Amino acid sequence: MVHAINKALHDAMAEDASVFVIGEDIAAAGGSFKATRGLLEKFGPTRVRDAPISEAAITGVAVGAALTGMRPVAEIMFMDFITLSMDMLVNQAAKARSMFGGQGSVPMVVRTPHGGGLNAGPQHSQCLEAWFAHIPGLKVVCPSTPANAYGLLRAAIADPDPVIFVENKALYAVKGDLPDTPAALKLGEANIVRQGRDVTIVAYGATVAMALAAAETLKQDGVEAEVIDLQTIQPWDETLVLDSLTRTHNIVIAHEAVEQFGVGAEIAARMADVGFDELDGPIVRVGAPFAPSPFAKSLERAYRPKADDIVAGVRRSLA
Amino acid sequence: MVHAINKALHDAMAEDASVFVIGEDIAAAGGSFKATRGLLEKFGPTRVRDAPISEAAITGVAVGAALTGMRPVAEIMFMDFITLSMDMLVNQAAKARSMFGGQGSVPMVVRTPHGGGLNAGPQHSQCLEAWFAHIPGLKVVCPSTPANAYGLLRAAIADPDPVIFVENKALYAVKGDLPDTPAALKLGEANIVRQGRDVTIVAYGATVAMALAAAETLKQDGVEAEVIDLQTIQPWDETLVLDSLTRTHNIVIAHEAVEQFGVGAEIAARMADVGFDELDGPIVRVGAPFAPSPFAKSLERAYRPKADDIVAGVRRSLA
Amino acid sequence: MDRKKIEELYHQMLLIRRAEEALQKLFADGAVPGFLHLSIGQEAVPVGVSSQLLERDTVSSNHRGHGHALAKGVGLEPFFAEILGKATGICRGRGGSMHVADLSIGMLGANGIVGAGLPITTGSALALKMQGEGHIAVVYFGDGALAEGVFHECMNMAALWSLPVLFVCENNGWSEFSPTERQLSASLERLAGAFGVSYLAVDGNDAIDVADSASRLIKPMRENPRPGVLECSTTRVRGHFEGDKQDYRESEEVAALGERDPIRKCRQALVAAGVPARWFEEKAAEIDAFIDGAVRAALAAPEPSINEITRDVYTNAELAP
Amino acid sequence: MDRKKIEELYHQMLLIRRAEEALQKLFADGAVPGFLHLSIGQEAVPVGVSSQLLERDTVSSNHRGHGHALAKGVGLEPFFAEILGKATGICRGRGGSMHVADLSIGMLGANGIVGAGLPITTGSALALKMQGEGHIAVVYFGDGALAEGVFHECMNMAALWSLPVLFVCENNGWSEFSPTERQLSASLERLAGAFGVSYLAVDGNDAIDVADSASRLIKPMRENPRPGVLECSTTRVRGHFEGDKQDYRESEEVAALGERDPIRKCRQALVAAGVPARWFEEKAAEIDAFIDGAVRAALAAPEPSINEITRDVYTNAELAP
Ligand SMILES: Cc1ncc(C[n+]2csc(CCOP(=O)(O)OP(=O)(O)O)c2C)c(N)n1
Ligand SMILES: Cc1ncc(C[n+]2csc(CCOP(=O)(O)OP(=O)(O)O)c2C)c(N)n1
Ligand SMILES: [Mg+2]
Ligand SMILES: [Mg+2]
Repeated sequence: MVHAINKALHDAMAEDASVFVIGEDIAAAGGSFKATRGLLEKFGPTRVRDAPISEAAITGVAVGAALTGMRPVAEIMFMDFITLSMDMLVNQAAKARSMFGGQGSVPMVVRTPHGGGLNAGPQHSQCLEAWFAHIPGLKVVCPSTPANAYGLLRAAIADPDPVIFVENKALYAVKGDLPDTPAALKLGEANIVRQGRDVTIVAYGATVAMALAAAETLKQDGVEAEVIDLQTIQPWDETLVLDSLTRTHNIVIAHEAVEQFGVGAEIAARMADVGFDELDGPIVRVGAPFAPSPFAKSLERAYRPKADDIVAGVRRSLA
Repeated sequence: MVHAINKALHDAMAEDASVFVIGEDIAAAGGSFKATRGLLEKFGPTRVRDAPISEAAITGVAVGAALTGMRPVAEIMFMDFITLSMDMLVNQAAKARSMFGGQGSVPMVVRTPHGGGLNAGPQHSQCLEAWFAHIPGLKVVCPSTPANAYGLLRAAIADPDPVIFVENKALYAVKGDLPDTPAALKLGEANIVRQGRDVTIVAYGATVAMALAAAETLKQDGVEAEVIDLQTIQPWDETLVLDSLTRTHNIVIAHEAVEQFGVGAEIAARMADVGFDELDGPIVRVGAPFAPSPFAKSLERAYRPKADDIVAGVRRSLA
Repeated sequence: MDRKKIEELYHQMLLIRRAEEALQKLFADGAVPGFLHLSIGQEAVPVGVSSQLLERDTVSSNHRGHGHALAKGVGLEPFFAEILGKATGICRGRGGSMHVADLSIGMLGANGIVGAGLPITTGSALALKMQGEGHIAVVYFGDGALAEGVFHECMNMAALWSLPVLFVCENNGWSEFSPTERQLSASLERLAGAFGVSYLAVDGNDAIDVADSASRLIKPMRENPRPGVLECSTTRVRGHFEGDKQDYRESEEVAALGERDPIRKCRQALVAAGVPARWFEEKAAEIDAFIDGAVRAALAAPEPSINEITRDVYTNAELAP
Repeated sequence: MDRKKIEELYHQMLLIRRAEEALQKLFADGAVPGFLHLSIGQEAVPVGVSSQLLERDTVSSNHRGHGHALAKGVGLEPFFAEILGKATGICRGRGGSMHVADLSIGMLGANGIVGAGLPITTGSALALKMQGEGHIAVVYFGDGALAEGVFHECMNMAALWSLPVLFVCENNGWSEFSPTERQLSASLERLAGAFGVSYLAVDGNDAIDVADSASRLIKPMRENPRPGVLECSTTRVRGHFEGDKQDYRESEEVAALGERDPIRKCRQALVAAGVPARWFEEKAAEIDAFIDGAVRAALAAPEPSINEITRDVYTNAELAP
């Protein structure tokens, strides 16, 4: 997937001179995950900026530049470090447009990787997207494939509002051709990646592939699962999810983040309200247990949600 | 309620010499909301410390002091400013015990006021408690009356783990006698403040009184609402809420925070799972709309949830 | 500095002073919602600095930002209307005193978060440098903000990248109810020196000095972008916010503030330059009438409609939940 | 410094060096999960500083913390077991290399967040000062951490409140793949000076110098609490983490690193003091055997049970969801 993100950055910068990238070791080194590789050579140090280890200022610089006619794309090396950027994102970027009475917009993107799989431990594996979805004014996006990573990142950069673009580390290595002229997608639209009549599985990022694998397993007991790739977490595509529920009457939501107070809670809550009459079984969520992401191989493997957990969740919902 | 918080601080400091308070203008000035009034005179500048405007360091100092045998109680003047403390709370305080294999604990409290009512605008009114409830290792508490403010703060200070103690600004002025020897409460326990058979209303902080007012209105159309004061948001008392639902079969959740991805989402999601078979109607949430807290009187008044919104929510759930 | 320029400084300061005195009265009458932080006694700083700014230069401000906004050119009526929470406010009544902004003239906003203007301005300066038209970005902040980590991060970035940022510290000796010496153990001069950023200290109550020093820092920045620090020692005459009785301040200190009144100082310079008493009377009358009209219009304006609450959360409204 | 003391410095440095060389090999063999940041070439700093510490003094560390932990006295077997992710690890395998901690000896943890050790140590120093037994708190951080805002906030607080914090900067000239000059426009000496904090610079590859300078700063701190800064210029021999090919570094630079090897330097001092070759051979053999045993035990230990995952989230387990 990282090649798609890299291409989206190349294409966006080539098309629009107001786009620039800023972050730690993103220029000369091409980024910790190589998402920004080649940008320095192509666009030079003015538009591809290695920053000091100052996450608050990096994010604030993006806010100020966005208010001054640019389209910054900042990288926060690990989502765990975005804890240092919260004022700038939540009190400044998110609110500027509304708080200033619609005078302007803050067209900026913060790209940041979340999730485990590297045994990087409790401070390098967190999935914190639910925080940003709670904040009016921020948009939150999480791709699941090279193709939608490209299309969503292009849309995020073109979007007039601040977007938190969350990239699952375990997906960076996923290969996949891109069409020669890949299209930008629309923010706010989810995608049915598998059709099914018996249960709706809502997922995003790394759990989309798990949900598809789970659907194949379930097929063997005659359960046809519909799998929805949320793509945009805020604003999320409630219409599509509700429409699917009205056909399947059961729903399971899966994400890598901690289950409690995670993104799945909002989707479940909405379906238990506007979708209540459609529900034939309990709404089941699949997520990480209530604990920090542990380091040891055995522990991290058990900690991260798996296709089997989704299968079990579906069975419980249908039971 | 502020008198109860002040008394809890006085009593905790008198009882335990390892308790100290730190924050901005909390000593000489007694705090922006006077919660720390009189502590400097009684306990001196070593234990009652006016800090520079450095929220990250204030919080980090509390973490380090807690790891070194003290029980710091830090004040973050407005919850909006806790955006500057997130690394210390989320990556350090929350994780230290688990990440170090249970070697020690981080007995600290961060007191911070949330909510509107002062026309303080978008950066001085936010309710961000849902963020902390999503983070394993943190406890989150929000009192609704002078009596439980005292008992919960004493429990938070005595607790071995980091506690985010959220005080609703609009409640500070609420009067109410305290018993001469008020008792500490147990964290993690909710409280049924009104019994009823027809619907469960879960609230915390400022919405508890609104829920009680709503219950009186509903009584007139013969609807008997049971009102639960959550008191502790993380870990929350799922057992009590579920038990109430099994008697009322309908549930409405109300908080001042933005509805989307708020605390109510988790409660709704759990009830739509473990409580599914008990539900006779949609789970309705009442919260602030998806927008920053606006400044103008007319706007803030309309923005904040009211008893009537809870009444309407209950009617919709029972319809 | 020639007399016309000084007259303009006087005019601007008096306008800000009278506007804040009007707000003070409106607050006492209960017409101003929320917190009100007045900059009475500090007018020379924004007026002196703004006299050196171009329309496309940007400024960001803090909680005590009325002077910064008016000096940059925010209209008086939308200014009052905003602070009164009216539909005709510059921010449609959604922001209030702590969020007055006018993006059309590069006023990037007052701010409720101490220190938050620093990175915003640093980013604005980066954008202006990339746009290459010789514009600069100014951030006004108080002595209290010097304790925030972003100050350090931004000084470093601005110096490292030679960004055209003017850091204007309004040092009034107080952070809320605490004197600076209980808040900060460093001097701004030595901090600026540590980053190799040029620094000037000035009597922040002398608009002419402020203007001269600002121009000494700004002129070279336009040719050859780089940061500068201007530390203005000034006087907070009122409480931290309206309603603060200032019982924590020595009465002598408060009494002595009048001595340092920037407007009086400027008037003395004008008198010395031969400006007749009549000019001052006419100026005062003109400004009072101007403010009167603006206040009256703002008071008469309607409160915002509640349908406005969820407006502008996103630019593309169709995406709002 | 007397010969016995120097022998002890040598012993500690060699122990850390061999332990990290063992980790380097284990990593190459795929036995180490996650990121591994080695401090080879930097051993003199923690060894010199720790030679001046008492058990109840506290230290906090960063991502490159193996030396800091071992020098403070973390046991070798629980150390290896942690980094290998085993049940017998000092943190039961939940933290790994970036989170080695031993609260029982005041080792408050390595840290995955650059700069995070600074406020934790400042708070630890506040606690130690309140406890009044003359203990101090040490924080080890790299030159890259100087750009984080918390550095500024903590220098200010430590100076303002006269806290017994020793700020030990391991300046190895690199932050990941970027040289310091592209990261920082200030000198630590001038920053310390701005806060009036005493500062000493030392050759961070000379354990004797480090020990002497540390003691010059620490001794007075115990009597009369106040902060100090010790800047140690040192050498990162390996990549930022294992697997980093360092293609961004001049081969000359890398080649020259051997010249500055702190262990060689210390050995020369001992030889000059008349320590015979045999002593070095015995020492090496002793340490190799010690490490061998610890590594073998750690490798043989079981992985943690998955029932451990939700353990210790709260101290009072009955509250866990
Ligand atoms: C991050 C943050 N912390 C604390 C506050 C509360 N607060 C508002 S103004 C102020 C004092 C600011 O002092 P200074 O920067 O000197 O400005 P002055 O009020 O003196 O003009 C404080 C602590 C805030 N608004 N934001
Ligand atoms: C807050 C934060 N930002 C970025 C990183 C990623 N990171 C880890 S180490 C490092 C470089 C640190 O350099 P320095 O402090 O000089 O330590 P050194 O590696 O040279 O020992 C960076 C940027 C991090 N771990 N935490
Ligand atoms: Mg001040
Ligand atoms: Mg370094």
